Amino acid sequence: MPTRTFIEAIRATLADEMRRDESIIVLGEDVGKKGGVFLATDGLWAEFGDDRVIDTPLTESMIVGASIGAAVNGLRPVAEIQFADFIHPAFNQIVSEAARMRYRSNNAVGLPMTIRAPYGGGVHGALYHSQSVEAFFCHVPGLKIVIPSTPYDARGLLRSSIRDDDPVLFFEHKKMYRSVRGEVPDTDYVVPLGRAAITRPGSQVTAIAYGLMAHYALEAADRVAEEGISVEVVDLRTLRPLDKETVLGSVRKTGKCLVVYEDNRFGGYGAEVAATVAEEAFDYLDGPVTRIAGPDIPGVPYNHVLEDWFMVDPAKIAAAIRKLAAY
Amino acid sequence: MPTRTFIEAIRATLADEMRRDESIIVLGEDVGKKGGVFLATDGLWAEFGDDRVIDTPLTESMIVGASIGAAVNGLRPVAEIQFADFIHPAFNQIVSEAARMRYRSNNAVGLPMTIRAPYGGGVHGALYHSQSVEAFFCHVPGLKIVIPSTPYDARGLLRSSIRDDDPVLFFEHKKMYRSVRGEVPDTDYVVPLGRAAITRPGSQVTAIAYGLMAHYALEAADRVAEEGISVEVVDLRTLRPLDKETVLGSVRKTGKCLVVYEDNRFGGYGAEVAATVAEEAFDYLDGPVTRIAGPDIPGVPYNHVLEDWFMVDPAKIAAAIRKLAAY
Amino acid sequence: MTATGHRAKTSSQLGADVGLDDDQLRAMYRMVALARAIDERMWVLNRAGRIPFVISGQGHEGAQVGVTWALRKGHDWIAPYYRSIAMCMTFGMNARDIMLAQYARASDPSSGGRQMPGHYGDRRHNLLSVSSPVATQILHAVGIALAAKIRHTDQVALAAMGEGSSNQGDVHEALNFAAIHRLPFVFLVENNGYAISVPAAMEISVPDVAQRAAGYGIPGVVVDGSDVLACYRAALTAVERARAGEGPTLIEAKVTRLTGHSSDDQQTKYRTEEDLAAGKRSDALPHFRDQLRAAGVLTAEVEAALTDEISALVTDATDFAEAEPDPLPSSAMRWVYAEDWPSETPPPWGFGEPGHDAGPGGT
Amino acid sequence: MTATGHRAKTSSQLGADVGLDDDQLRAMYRMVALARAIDERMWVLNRAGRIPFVISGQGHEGAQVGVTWALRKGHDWIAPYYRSIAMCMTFGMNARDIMLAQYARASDPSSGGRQMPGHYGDRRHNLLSVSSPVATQILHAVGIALAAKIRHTDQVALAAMGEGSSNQGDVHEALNFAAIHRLPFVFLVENNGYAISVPAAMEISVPDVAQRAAGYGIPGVVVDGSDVLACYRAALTAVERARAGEGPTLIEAKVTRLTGHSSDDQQTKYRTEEDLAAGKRSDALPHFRDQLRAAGVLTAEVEAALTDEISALVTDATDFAEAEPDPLPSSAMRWVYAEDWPSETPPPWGFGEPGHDAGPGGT
Ligand SMILES: Cc1ncc(C[n+]2csc(CCOP(=O)(O)OP(=O)(O)O)c2C)c(N)n1
Ligand SMILES: Cc1ncc(C[n+]2csc(CCOP(=O)(O)OP(=O)(O)O)c2C)c(N)n1
Ligand SMILES: [Mg+2]
Ligand SMILES: [Mg+2]
Repeated sequence: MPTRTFIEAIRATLADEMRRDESIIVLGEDVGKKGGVFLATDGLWAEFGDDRVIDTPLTESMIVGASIGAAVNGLRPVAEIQFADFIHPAFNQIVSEAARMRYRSNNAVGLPMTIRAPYGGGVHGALYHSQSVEAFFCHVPGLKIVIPSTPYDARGLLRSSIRDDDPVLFFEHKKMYRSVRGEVPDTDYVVPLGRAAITRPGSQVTAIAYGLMAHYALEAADRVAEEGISVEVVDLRTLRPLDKETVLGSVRKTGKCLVVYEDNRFGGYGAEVAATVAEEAFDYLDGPVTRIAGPDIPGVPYNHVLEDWFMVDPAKIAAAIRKLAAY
Repeated sequence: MPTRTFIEAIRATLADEMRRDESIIVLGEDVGKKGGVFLATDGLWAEFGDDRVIDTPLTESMIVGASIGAAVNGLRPVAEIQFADFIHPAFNQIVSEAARMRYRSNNAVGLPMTIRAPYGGGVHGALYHSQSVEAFFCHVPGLKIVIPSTPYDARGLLRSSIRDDDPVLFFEHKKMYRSVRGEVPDTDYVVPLGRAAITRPGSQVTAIAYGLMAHYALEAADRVAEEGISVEVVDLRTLRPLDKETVLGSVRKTGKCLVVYEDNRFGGYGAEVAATVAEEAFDYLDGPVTRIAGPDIPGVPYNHVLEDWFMVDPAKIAAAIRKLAAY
Repeated sequence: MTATGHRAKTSSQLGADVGLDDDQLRAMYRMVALARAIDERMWVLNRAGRIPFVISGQGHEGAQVGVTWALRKGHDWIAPYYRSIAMCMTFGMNARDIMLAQYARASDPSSGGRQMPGHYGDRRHNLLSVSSPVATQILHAVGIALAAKIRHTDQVALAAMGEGSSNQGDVHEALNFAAIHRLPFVFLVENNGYAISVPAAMEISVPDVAQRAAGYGIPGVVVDGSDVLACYRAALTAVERARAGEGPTLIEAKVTRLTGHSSDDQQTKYRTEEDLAAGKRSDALPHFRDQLRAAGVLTAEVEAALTDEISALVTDATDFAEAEPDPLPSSAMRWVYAEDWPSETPPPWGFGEPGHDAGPGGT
Repeated sequence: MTATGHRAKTSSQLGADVGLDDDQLRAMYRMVALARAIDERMWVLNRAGRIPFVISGQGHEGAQVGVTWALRKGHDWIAPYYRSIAMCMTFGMNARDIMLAQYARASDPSSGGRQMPGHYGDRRHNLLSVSSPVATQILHAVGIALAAKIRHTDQVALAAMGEGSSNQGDVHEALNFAAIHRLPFVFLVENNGYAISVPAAMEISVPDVAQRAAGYGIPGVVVDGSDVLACYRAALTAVERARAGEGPTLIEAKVTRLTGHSSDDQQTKYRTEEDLAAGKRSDALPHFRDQLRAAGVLTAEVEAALTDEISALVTDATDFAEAEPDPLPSSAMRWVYAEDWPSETPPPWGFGEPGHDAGPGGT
């Protein structure tokens, strides 16, 4: 089976899907000739031309708003927001419009559209090129939120997202683009939305994570395994709809739950996971549902000393696991 | 002591503060001659004139962005967003700009500004005139979020917000404007930011709420009191910074915690409160930290049958309390 | 109601000048008058406590009917706004559809009773669902036009809004993009001089919104909204341009708001008597009627028949909507997504009697 | 460096034409050359692996120095953008300040090492902190101008950005508001023909951004960004208008981007050889030098001294910034708010050695 980097899996899947379904268009800033600032769309413009790969003006609200309209009128847009940090100008279009069109029209109009955006820190991106923005959107009924962590899942989930009949936000951790590599079959497989994966079975502590943190959680599990702590790692993959069954099943088994996320801790997505587990698995808990997350400051600082301090990493996760295991 | 409605308390406080400090300006849509669509600013334009009470164009990003600039250059703007639902076009200015100015400038520039907005359902406002938006902003370090529930607190907290040197979002439940009345001294008292209030002492269950739900929680507590269930009600008042001390103190005493909020349940603000309690009061819990919140649909529906179904109310809270008490 | 290419059956000079036969002129008039009659009934129902909220198109109907007449029903697309009653009716919604929205009944085609009145939309007629945050719809219409261009469907998309809303950032982004790609798009601004209470001079920096068109390299035209046929002509030119691949046009119709902003607004607080009187004088309905009378297109007979028909339609629509059932709570969690997700669970109070008190220990 | 009202000491005809003496012309030239030299050093440091990221003002310096020269230092306000090195230096930041930002040191006056290089700002000089989301700063400058008007401070506020950014919705909202209230505001668009890789024809629907001004009822002027004194003159007119209460002006300076968008960009992928060569030909630095030489304002002697001075300044700034300490982790939680809040607690890993592994059972 061929191995691919995370970004190669995304690029290849975009191309495959565009070949399969000519109603798919790609639009965003610099997605054409340049192929995107991370090259996720490299080659698409050459293959599919101006009509299907559109270099838009520097206007995010327009990118999302026009995608909504295009989805209404027979296309299946895959929009790129250059950095997740720059999705905020489109917040109104996403939250007020995309998320509510089906509901407010009583199912008359659905919006098959995908918004891709690179997110995350650890890349010297500072306050505005490092953000995790999933918490804002996971709160909004009507949106589906996907954050894959492996090239295999990236391909299978991107396919599902593009083929889905509702708006999907698909966030890609930019630090993983070239640093993560894995096996990716050339087949037409999909990974269904709404299903978490147990990426490492274990018995004493459940670690729930997604994106880059799903890797770090595995690394942390490795470290503490040597010390005799058995960790089950759940990679959520889809954040909304949340796969409660897998999450609760794991915690009911281990009795301990650590929720890991890179975003600011307060009110982050992990708060919902923790609250759900604390409420619905209460009788099984042998220790507090614990969160390990980014500090509550307004963005990842640029200076490497501060950035290292900010980022949740395997060592920090391992420390939290040890503490919880010893509870 | 004079009694006032909720909105009278706000109006009087705006006027008092503007008299006290001439650097305060009020700006927003229809805040001038009309006095605001709810009349929260009625009379201000007549008293303070065009320069200090500005009817802006219908552009929320501008309202917030210009307030940021005005705050940089010596004013203390109090902006009104006509409905919290329409704050989303200003999301980028609030989240990327207002929240981060002090941090990113390493304390060179702070932003003394307040953004007021009516929020909440139960008023036949439907999807776009009923929203609770606090979850989005409570997640953002650098912002302070205030939601008062009594005329007394509205006055004292609005004073503190206006006088604060950081951006404060001040949300007012529109159903309370005229339906809630209370004693409001004419004195220059303040209610400090960051402090919750125990509005009803109790011993068996802690109910944590804010805004309209703080009233409904009290009503529910009354109902179940007759059945012998003693509920302690915590009115958060400031959502960020959260008064963890009061919250945890109460739950450690009662051993049971119900978090009540009107917003959609999934990823709402109450998730953070629940997660915090579940983690930091774990050893004291005699039952699961439970949430009672709005259903996960993209907005409060207009039809009264659906709206009634949507809204958390005293009966629904009481039912949740009973269940938790019996745990 | 196709705008072009038909032969006039009997045509007055008035109709001939714009390429419409007299039946069409009468049909246009009927639409203006019908929209007005329904609108007036809404206010009556509101005052009678039957419906809690009204937002109105009175004073805008002439421009809406004139402009919409230039589009192809069932083919082109419209992204309307809350004053677009006449536009939506011209494009296919009927009196019952409008009244069902006022009553928010389960069978309301706009939203099944989920949205406030005024938030029309009808997929069957290519009318996009209206939301409340103003101006967002311009980008949807531009996206529809983009798809039309890419898919070679020969469709035109139109978005309508007020002059106050046209100051929103989305409008800038939309016109820029539509102009770059010469999209088949028409932007209608219904300028009634107020954004709720804020007069135009305080909300927009130029006298005519149409002046902004030049900044995007597209035509901008001002048209008298009390002149229905002038509106039709301006729209026809814009639609033909759009269909020919020559790109978007901005049409600004100067209209008047005859009512308060909504049933929650008291406009005498911020508008003078004179201003209100001037507004009345530029109402398209009597203008159009006089014009058609003078041209012999409307006779006393025709008018009487129309009045009867309209009054019957409005009453039928009201009675029908009154009698229709409300949506069931159990429907409220449908259509968050195309499919239901097990993890998006109903609240603990289920779908029983709303506001129930489950009694001690129950949920 | 006050723009008006001074007496020229020795004035060439060139300077006299714009009301500047030769010392000032030399000072302007020095600024253009100094900004360029620092900018070039940044790239050297980047290639040498000393600093991970560079975003550059090369090709924009002439317009920035010319325009900024018309403002009152320490009194007026500027909301700059990431290419505004020359502007920030003209307004008061020095070579060390710029280099500290590249190295993100604790003493970096822009952000204490928190922001990426290019995100300048300096409260001491009325330079507002730059953020990354483009165009937001226009509203901040407009708000500053609003406060200036209300407080009668006689200040002018200027915002700068690229032509691509000028398509953002915030720009529309800002110009509309500033024009309505005739605020003392100047909007500088530095049009270099690209938004990263997207050429102007694909990102803006008109050839000149200045065309958009008319849509707001304000003057829009196009100025050749390689002509420093023309930029100065255009800005002087705009600033005088603004200070006189006549409202905002849009100035579009046609400039050239001599480098890739940033150190992460390879511009040869989307720009032709010819295009790049044409860009070089419209670089203000050699134009201005030739102009000043021809006018006798720059002599070989003066130039040599300048070259030495600049080279020393750049080296000093680099050495200084290299040697400065990084911020401490314990500083990272400061200034989220004006005061520290007990509930905004540090993470469990505290402020110790970053990336530490606390060992079994520890935190
Ligand atoms: C984004 C947003 N902000 C505020 C409102 C509240 N609001 C509804 S209509 C309106 C005025 C609209 O004026 P205009 O665009 O001129 O249209 P008109 O009602 O005059 O036809 C306002 C402020 C809104 N619906 N959306
Ligand atoms: C809101 C937002 N979207 C996207 C970006 C990424 N980005 C940074 S600069 C840039 C291009 C800016 O072009 P222009 O405004 O012409 O300025 P120039 O760099 O050419 O001077 C883009 C797309 C951003 N910083 N902010
Ligand atoms: Mg209007
Ligand atoms: Mg540019």
